[in-house]
Amino acid sequence: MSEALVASQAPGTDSSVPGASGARQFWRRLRAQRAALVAAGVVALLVLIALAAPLLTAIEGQDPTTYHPSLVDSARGGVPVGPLGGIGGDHWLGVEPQTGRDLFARLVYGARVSLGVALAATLVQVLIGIVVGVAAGLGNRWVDQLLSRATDVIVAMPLMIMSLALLAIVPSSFPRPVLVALIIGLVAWGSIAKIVRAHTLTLKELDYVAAARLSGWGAWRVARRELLPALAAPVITYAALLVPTNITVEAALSFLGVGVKPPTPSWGQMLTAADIWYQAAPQYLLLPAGALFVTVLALTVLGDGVRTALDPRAASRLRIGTGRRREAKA
Amino acid sequence: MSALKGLSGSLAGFPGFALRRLVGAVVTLFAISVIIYLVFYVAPGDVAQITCGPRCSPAQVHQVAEQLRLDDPLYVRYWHFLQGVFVGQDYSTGTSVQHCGAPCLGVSYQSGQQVTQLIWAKLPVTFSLVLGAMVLWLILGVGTGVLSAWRRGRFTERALTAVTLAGTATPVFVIGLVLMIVVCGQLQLLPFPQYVPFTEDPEQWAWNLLLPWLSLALIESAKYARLTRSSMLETLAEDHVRTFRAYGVGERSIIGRHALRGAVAPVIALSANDFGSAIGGAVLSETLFGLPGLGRELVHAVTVVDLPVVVGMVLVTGFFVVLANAVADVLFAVADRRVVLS
Amino acid sequence: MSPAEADDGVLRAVGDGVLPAARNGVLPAARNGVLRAVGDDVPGAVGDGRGAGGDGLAETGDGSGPAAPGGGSLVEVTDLSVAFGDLRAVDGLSFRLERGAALGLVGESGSGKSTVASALLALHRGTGARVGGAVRVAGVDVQAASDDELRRLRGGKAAMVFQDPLSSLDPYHAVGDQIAEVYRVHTRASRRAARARAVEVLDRVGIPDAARRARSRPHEFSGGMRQRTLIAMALACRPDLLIADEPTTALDVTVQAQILDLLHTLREETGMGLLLVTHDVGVAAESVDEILVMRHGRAVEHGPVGTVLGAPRDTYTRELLGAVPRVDAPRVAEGDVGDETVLEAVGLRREFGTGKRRFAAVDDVSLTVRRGETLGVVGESGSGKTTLGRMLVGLLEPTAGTVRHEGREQTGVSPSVQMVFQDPVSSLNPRRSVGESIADPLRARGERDEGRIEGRVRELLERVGLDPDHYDRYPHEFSGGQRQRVGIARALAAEPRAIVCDEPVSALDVTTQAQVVALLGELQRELGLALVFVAHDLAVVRQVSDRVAVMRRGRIVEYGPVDEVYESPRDPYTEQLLAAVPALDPEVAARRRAARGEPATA
Amino acid sequence: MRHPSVIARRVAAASVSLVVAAGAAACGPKDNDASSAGADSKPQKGGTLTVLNANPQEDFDPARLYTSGGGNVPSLVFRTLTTRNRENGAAGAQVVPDLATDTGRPSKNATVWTYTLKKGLKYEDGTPITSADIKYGIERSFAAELSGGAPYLRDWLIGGADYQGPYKDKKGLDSIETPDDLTIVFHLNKPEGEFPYLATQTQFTPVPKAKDTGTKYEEHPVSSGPYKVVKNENDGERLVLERNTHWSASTDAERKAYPDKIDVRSGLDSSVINQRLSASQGADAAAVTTDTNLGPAELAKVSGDKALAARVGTGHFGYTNYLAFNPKVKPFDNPKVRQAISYAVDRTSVINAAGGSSLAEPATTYLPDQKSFGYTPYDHFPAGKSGNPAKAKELLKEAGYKNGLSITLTHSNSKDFETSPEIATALQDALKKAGITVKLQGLEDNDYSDKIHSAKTEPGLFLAHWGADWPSGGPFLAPIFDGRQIVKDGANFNTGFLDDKSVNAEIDAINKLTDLDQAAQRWGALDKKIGEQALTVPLFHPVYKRLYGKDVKNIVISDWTGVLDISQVAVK
Repeated sequence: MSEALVASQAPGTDSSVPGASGARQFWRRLRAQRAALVAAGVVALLVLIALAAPLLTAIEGQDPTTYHPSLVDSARGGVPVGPLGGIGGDHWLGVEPQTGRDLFARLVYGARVSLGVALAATLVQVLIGIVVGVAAGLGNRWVDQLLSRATDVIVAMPLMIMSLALLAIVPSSFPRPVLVALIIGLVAWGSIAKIVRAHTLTLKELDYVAAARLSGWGAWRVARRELLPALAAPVITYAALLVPTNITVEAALSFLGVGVKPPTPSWGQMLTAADIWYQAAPQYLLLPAGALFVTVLALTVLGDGVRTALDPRAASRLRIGTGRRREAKA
Repeated sequence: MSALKGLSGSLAGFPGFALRRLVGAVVTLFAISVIIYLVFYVAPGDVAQITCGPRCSPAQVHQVAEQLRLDDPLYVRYWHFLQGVFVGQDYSTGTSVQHCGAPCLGVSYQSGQQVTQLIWAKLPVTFSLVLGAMVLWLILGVGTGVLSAWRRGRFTERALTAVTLAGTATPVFVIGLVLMIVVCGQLQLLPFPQYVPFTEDPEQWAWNLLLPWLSLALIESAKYARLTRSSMLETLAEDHVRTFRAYGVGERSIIGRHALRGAVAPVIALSANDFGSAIGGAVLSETLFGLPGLGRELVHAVTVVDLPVVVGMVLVTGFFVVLANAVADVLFAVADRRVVLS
Repeated sequence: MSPAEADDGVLRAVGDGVLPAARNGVLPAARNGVLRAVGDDVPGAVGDGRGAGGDGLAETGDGSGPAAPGGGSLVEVTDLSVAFGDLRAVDGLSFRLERGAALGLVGESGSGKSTVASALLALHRGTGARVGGAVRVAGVDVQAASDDELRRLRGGKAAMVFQDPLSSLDPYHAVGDQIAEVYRVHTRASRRAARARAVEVLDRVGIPDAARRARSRPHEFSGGMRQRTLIAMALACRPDLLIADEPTTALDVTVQAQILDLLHTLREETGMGLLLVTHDVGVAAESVDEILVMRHGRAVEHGPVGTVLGAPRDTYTRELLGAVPRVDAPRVAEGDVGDETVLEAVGLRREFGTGKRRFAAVDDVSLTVRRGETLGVVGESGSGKTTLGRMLVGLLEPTAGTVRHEGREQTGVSPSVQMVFQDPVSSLNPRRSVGESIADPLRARGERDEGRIEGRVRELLERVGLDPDHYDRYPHEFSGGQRQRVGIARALAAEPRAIVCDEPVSALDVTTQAQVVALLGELQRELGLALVFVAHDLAVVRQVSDRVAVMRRGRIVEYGPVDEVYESPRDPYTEQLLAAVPALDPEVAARRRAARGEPATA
Repeated sequence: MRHPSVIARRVAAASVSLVVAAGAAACGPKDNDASSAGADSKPQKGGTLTVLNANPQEDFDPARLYTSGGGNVPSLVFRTLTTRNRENGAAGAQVVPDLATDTGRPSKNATVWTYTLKKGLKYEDGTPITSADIKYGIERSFAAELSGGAPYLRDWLIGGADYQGPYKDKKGLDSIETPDDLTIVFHLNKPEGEFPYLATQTQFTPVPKAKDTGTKYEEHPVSSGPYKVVKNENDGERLVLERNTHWSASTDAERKAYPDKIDVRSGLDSSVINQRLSASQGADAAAVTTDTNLGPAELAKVSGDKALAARVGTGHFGYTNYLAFNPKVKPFDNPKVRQAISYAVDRTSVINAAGGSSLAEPATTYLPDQKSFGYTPYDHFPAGKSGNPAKAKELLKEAGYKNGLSITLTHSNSKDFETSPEIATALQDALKKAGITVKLQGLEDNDYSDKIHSAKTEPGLFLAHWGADWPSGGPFLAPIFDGRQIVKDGANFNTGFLDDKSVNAEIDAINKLTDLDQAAQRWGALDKKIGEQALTVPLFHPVYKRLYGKDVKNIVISDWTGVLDISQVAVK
C-alpha cells in the first residue's frame, strides 16, 4: 500500500471523540443505522450458528464427516441421488457429491472454520499492525525506516511464497486452521501497520500527548495510556472491513491448495471443491457461495456502520457546515 | 513564487522523492531475495532429486546437485546470485557456454532457460490481463460510485451498493468459472479465453481476454465504487462545495465538476496500488483462465523448487508492487496538488 | 487552530507523508496545518501590498448596486428564527440593511450570527433546519423562492465571503476558472468572457499579475491572496450585497488590515451593501456603519457603530467591550518580579526539513525569564514562536543552543517547566477524566496514595475556579474556558517554577479570555511563577506581559519592557504590526486606515 | 480427473509416480465403443488437430522425457528403435518395430541386443538417420544437464552406472556399438528379455550430434517423425507442429499422420478443457486432450447426454493406487495388523472419492488387470465391496489390539484424487468401523515425496500409486519388491523393504525370458505370491475417460497408454 493510499483510505478519526461516554455514543450512533443493525443481527446469528454447530447437527442427526456411499450415484461421478441433491428430512440441505457427507453439517461446521480463521487472522493482523505501526510512528528515524522497509517487504511478497514459508517452517501436526489464520495474518498486516503509523505520527503531535510527556511519564506509558486508546477507533474501523476480506482470502488459499485441509470443512474449501459441480449439483456450489455472500455482505455493512458510528464527521457529512467552529463555547 | 506554478509545485520534491524511493526499493528487493533464499533453504523438497527426476540414482542426483551448485553453502549460492544480477554469469548448456548478461536473474533449474527471458515471455500476458481489467473496473467502479453518490439515500444507491458488495463477496474462481461455463460454453457469446499476443492480432487479443477482464472487474469494481462514493460524499461536505452552492451553482455541476474531482486522487492512488498487487496476485485468474502469465509460472516454480525462477519472478512482481506504490504517490500528488512528495 | 501553530507540527506531517491523510481529516489539526504549510511556502506573500488598480472598477461600479430594481431595503429580516433539532440558534431576530449600508453582526460563539448569514441565502434549505419568519434579500423572498430563483439570488444579487479562504475554494481548479464558473452560472457569458471577467476582478482585488495568477490553484496563494480571491468571486457578478462571514479570522493581523481596507474601498467604489459577521469588535469597528450585537440567537443591542461602541446601553455589550484587550492600554497590575532567572534560552536554533527544504523555524534566539515575571512572545504565523515555546519546555530538541532551568542546562522535559496549550479541545485526552489528567504529574512523580492524589487534584480544581466534584467528568462536558482551566491545573500539579503558555486564550471568546488571563495573573502572583506568554494577539500580550519579544521569521526583532516596545517601537516590523491592530473607535480606525493606505499607494 | 490447483497438477506429473508425465500414453478401450465413432467415413488427410492440455510440454528433449512407449505428442516428432503397436485394446500393448526392422535380436542369454535400421530414414532437414545418432541420443541422456528419464539404461547397460554423458566424457559408452550406419548393438550387464519395450522410450530417438545444443535442444528438437516443431512458446505451453516432408510413410507403419498441422495449447484448467471439448466449437471441434480426464462432475453431466457420451473415449493404463505399509514401523511389523487393515478398507467409498465407478475400478491385485501384465486374479484378504470390519477386528484381537488401534495415515495435500486428502478421509471413515482410529497426516507434496521415498523417513502407512513404464510386470514389480533395489541414501521405491531371496531369484529368472507372453504369466504368479505378505493394500485402478471434439475421427485407444493416440487421429 502506498502512502497515498494509506492516506486516502485511512478512516477519519476525530480527537474530540469523547472517551468514556464514547461507548455509549457509539452505540447510539450505531443504533441509528438500520442497515447496520440488521447486519449486526445477521453476524450475531452466524456466530451463533457456528458456535452451536454440534447442537444443530445433533438435531439433524448427522455429522460433517461420515460418508454415505449409498446416497451418491457412483457410476455418474458420485452425483447425489434424489431430487435437489438429496434434500430431505435426513439431510436438510442434501449431501455432498462423491462422498455423500451431509451438506448442512458441513456448512455449519464450515462457518466455524471460516469465521474463526477470518477473525483470528484479523486479530493477528491488528496486533502486528499496531505493534509495528506504533513502533514506527514513535521510534526514531532508523526504527521507522527499518519497520517501514519490513512492511514494504511483506506487502511485496506474494501470498504463495509466504504460505510456503510458513508451511515449510511449521510442522504438519500443527492445526491447519490456525496455520491458515497465521498465514493470512502474517501476509496482510502491511496496510494496517501503515495506517496505524500514519495515525501515530499525527497523534503524537497532539497537545494532550505532549502534555502527558510534560507530566514526566516515560514514552512507553505515554504510548499505552494516550496513544493506544486513540488508535482504537481507526483500528476497529479498519479491522471490521478486514474480516470479510479475510474470509475470501481463506477461500483463495484453499483454491491454491494451501488452505484448510479435508476433512475439516470450510466454506472456501467447499467452494473450491464445488465450483466444477456448478451444473451437475448446483446446490453444492450455491450453499457455500450464498453463505459467504451473506457473511461478507453483513460484515461489510456492519463495518461501514461501525465506521460511521466512530467517525462523527461521517454522520454530519451531508449537512451544510457554517464554517469550522473556531471558538469553543464558553 | 513562480516556482510554485502548476505541476512543478507538487512535483518540486520529485528528484529527492525518486531517489529515496529507489533506494527503498533496492533495499526491499534485496531483503525479499534473501528471505526467499532462506525459505527455500528450510523448505522441504530435494531440489536435485526433483530436477533430476524421480528415478534418478543417488549418484545422478549428486551430479545434478553439483552442476546446479546446490552443494555450496547458502551464502555462496546467494553471492553467486548477486554476481549474476550485477555482472552477469556464464552457464553451460552442455554443448556450449552461454553468457547471461547483467542483470541476470539466473538460469532455471528445470528448463535451463534464462530467468530474464522467461519473465519477458510471461510479462505481456500478466500485463494484458491486469491492464485491461483495470480499465474495465475503473469504468464500472467509478461510474457506479458516481451514480450512488448522486442518488444517495435513494433506492438506486441501495441497489448499487448491494450489487457491488456481491462482487466483493465472490471469489474470482467462482465468478470466473461460472461466467466461462455460461458465457463461453452455453451462450457461446465469447470464446474460451486463451492468450493471443497483442502484436499478433489486437482484436483477438481483446476478444479473448474480455471474459477474464470482466470477471476481475466485477470483483474489483466494488472497491472503487465504494471509494468513489465516499470520497465524493466527503467532498460534498467540504467548505468549497458550500461556496459554490452559495453562489448558485447547480447540483449537477457540483457533482460532476467539484465532487468527482475530489475522488480522482484517491481512485488513482488505489488503482496504481491495485495494479501492483494484481501483477503479483494474478495467479488465481491466470490459473483459472489458462493464461500463461507470471503468477502461474511462479506457482509452478514453487512446486518444483525452481529457486532461480522463484526469486526472479518474486523480484519482478515485488518490483511492480514497489513501483506502483511510488507511482501512486506521484499520481496522488499530481492529482491533488496540495500534496507534497516526500 | 491559530495561524501560529502551523509552523512546526505541520511541516513534520508533510515530511512523514501523512499529509494526504489530512484530506480525509485524519485529524483536524493536520488538516489545517498541512494545507497551510503548502500555501505558506510563498515567501513574502504575506506582506505583499495590494495592487493599485482601480480602473477596472470604474465601469463595473456603474452597472451594479444602486441600479437594482425595486425600492425598499436591501435586506429585510423579520422575526427570523432558525432551529437545529432542539437548539434554537436564532430566535426572533429582525433587522434591515439599506442599499449601500454596512451592518456588523457581532457576537461570541454560539450567538447565532453565522446562522443568520446563512439564512440570508437560504443555505439551510434541505438540511433539516427549521427556519421561521421572513427574509427578503434584494427584493427576493428567500423563504418562498423557488430553487431557480434562489440560485439567481446566490452570487448574483447577494454574494458571500467565508471565513476560511483555503477550504472555501476548490483545491483542484484554478482560481480564475472557479470565478469564471460562478460568473457563467449567472450571466451565460462565453467561456472567454467569463475568464476575462475573472482576471478583471482578481486584478481589482489586488492580485498582482492577475492574468497569470488566475491559472494558479488556491494552495499556491497566501492566506491573504486567497481571501482576496474569494472577494473577487463575490464581486464577479456585481452583487448588491456582500455577506462576509468572519472574513479575517484566519488571517494574520497585518493581512487582516489589508483585507478590511480592501472591503472598505470596494464598498465605497461599488456602493454595495455589506453584512459583516464577526466575533471581533475591533474588526466591526473598522468596517461598518451599524452594529448589531447578538447573544443566544437574539439581538441585544443595535445602533450606529459609534454609539454602540462608545456608549453601550446593554450590560452584555458593556461586558463584551470591557473584556476586549486594548493594545493601547498599559498593563493593569504589575507583578512582583524577582531577581533570579528561572528559565533561560541561549542561542536557540531549530531547523526543519532536509535538503533544499531545510529552513530554520527558530534562529539564534536568546531570552531570560525571571521569577514572577511574564515574558510575552508575539509574532505572526510562521514566526517560530510556537517552536520556541516547545523548545523551552523540552518537547522539541533544539538544533543548536541550550535551554537552562535555574541556571542548569536542561535537555528533555522537566516538571519544573510546564506548558498550557492553545487548543483546549486537543490538549486534554478525551478518553480520560479531567481528574486523571491532572493527577498525571503527581503519579509520575511517584505518588501512590490515591487519597492524597485525589485530595490534591480537588485542591487544584478549586484553585483554578472549578468545582472539585467535577473530578470524574470528561473533557467534553466542559466549556472551552473551563477546559483551559483544567489545563492550567494540570500544569500546576507538577509544581513548576515556570509555565509556557502557548496561545492560551486565542481559541476563547473575549469574555472568557479575560477570565483566563486574570486567573493566570493571580496564580503568578500567588506562586511566584515565571510565565512565557506566546500569542499572536498584540493586545493580549500587552495586557499580561512585563517584557515582550517580537518575533519574525524565527528571529527576535525587538525585545524589551512591554510599554517601551508598544509605545516607541524601534523596529519597523513592530510598528507595522501595531498599526494593523483594529481600533475600537471608528474614527481612530478611519485615521489609521488612511495612514496604512498611504505607503501602499505611494 | 480434476486438478484444481496448478501445484497439484504439476506435482502429480513431476513426482514419483511415473509415466503420466509429459503427454504419455495411449491405449485401447476394452469395450470398444470409440472406434465406431470414426467408422462411418474414412479418415482423410488434412486439417488442423488442436490439442488442449493441462500440462505444458515443458520437457521436449528426448533425453529428458519420461514416457511410456514414447509418449503421445513427442511420438509425433521422435521415432525410436521400437514403438508401441497403435491398435485398440490389448493388441496395442504389444511392442513393434519403428526405426528398426524388428523388435531386436537377443543373443548371449538376452544380454546382447542387436538392431538394424530401416533404409532411407531421414531427419526433417533431409540428412540421413544413422545408428551413431541413436547411440549419441542415448549417451546424452546420461548427462546431468539432461536428466529426467527412466533409470533402465543406467541400470542395464554395461558401464551405465558411472557414465556421465558425452559432454563430460567424450569417449562415449562402450557398451553401445555401431559397427555400421544401420546397425546398433547393446551390451547389457544382465539378461533383460524386455529390452524391446525399453527401446520404445524417447531416449532411443536419434539426435544428430552437430545439431545438439544441450539444454536448448528442446526448443527445437530435430524431427525424425511425421511432424516437425515450427513453434515452441513459453516453455512448451504452445506447440505448433507441421508436416515433416522428409518423413516417409513407407518406413513408418505405425503413425497415420492425417492432420496437416497439430496445434498444442496447454496450461489450461482441466474443467476448461472439458468445457471446451464438450462445447466443441470452432477449432475445438477438431480438438482432443492427451492429459485431462473427465472429472466426476463432468461425468455426471456427460452421462445424461447421449451425443456427448458418444464422444468419450474410455481406456485403461497400467496403474494401481494402493495403501503402502512400512513394516519397520510398529504396529505394521505385525502381518495381522496389515491384514486387518486390508480387510477393513471400503473400496466403494474410496472409489467414490476418486471419481466414482466410471473412473476407477476396485483393485485387489497389485498388478493392473490386463493381460500384458500377466494379470492373475487374487483377493487374499477379501473385504467385499465395502469392507469387512468384523474380520478386521478379529485379526486385531489376535494381534493383541483388543480395544482397537490408533494409527497415522500419511497422504499428500495436493488434490490429485490419488494420494489426496479425499481418499485418505474415505479410508479414515472406513477404518473407524473396524475400531481403528486413523489420524491423518497431510504433507505438502514435495515433503510427501521426500518422506515416502527415503528409507530413513518413510512413514508407517501412506497412500501411494505406481504406473507402468511399459505394459509388463517387470517395471511394475521389480522396483517395488526387488530387495536389491532398496536404496538407503536416495530415492527408494521398495517401500515395504522386501528382500526375499526367492522373490529376487524369480525376478532374475523372468528377466532372462525373451518370450514376453511366458514372462507375463510368471509376473502374474509372482504378484499373487508377494500379495500374501500384505505389504500393500491395492485400492483401485483408474479408468481414463476423455472427451474429444465432434470432428475427430479414427479413435484408437490402446491398453498401453489408455488414451487416444494422436498419431492415428483424423479431423477430416
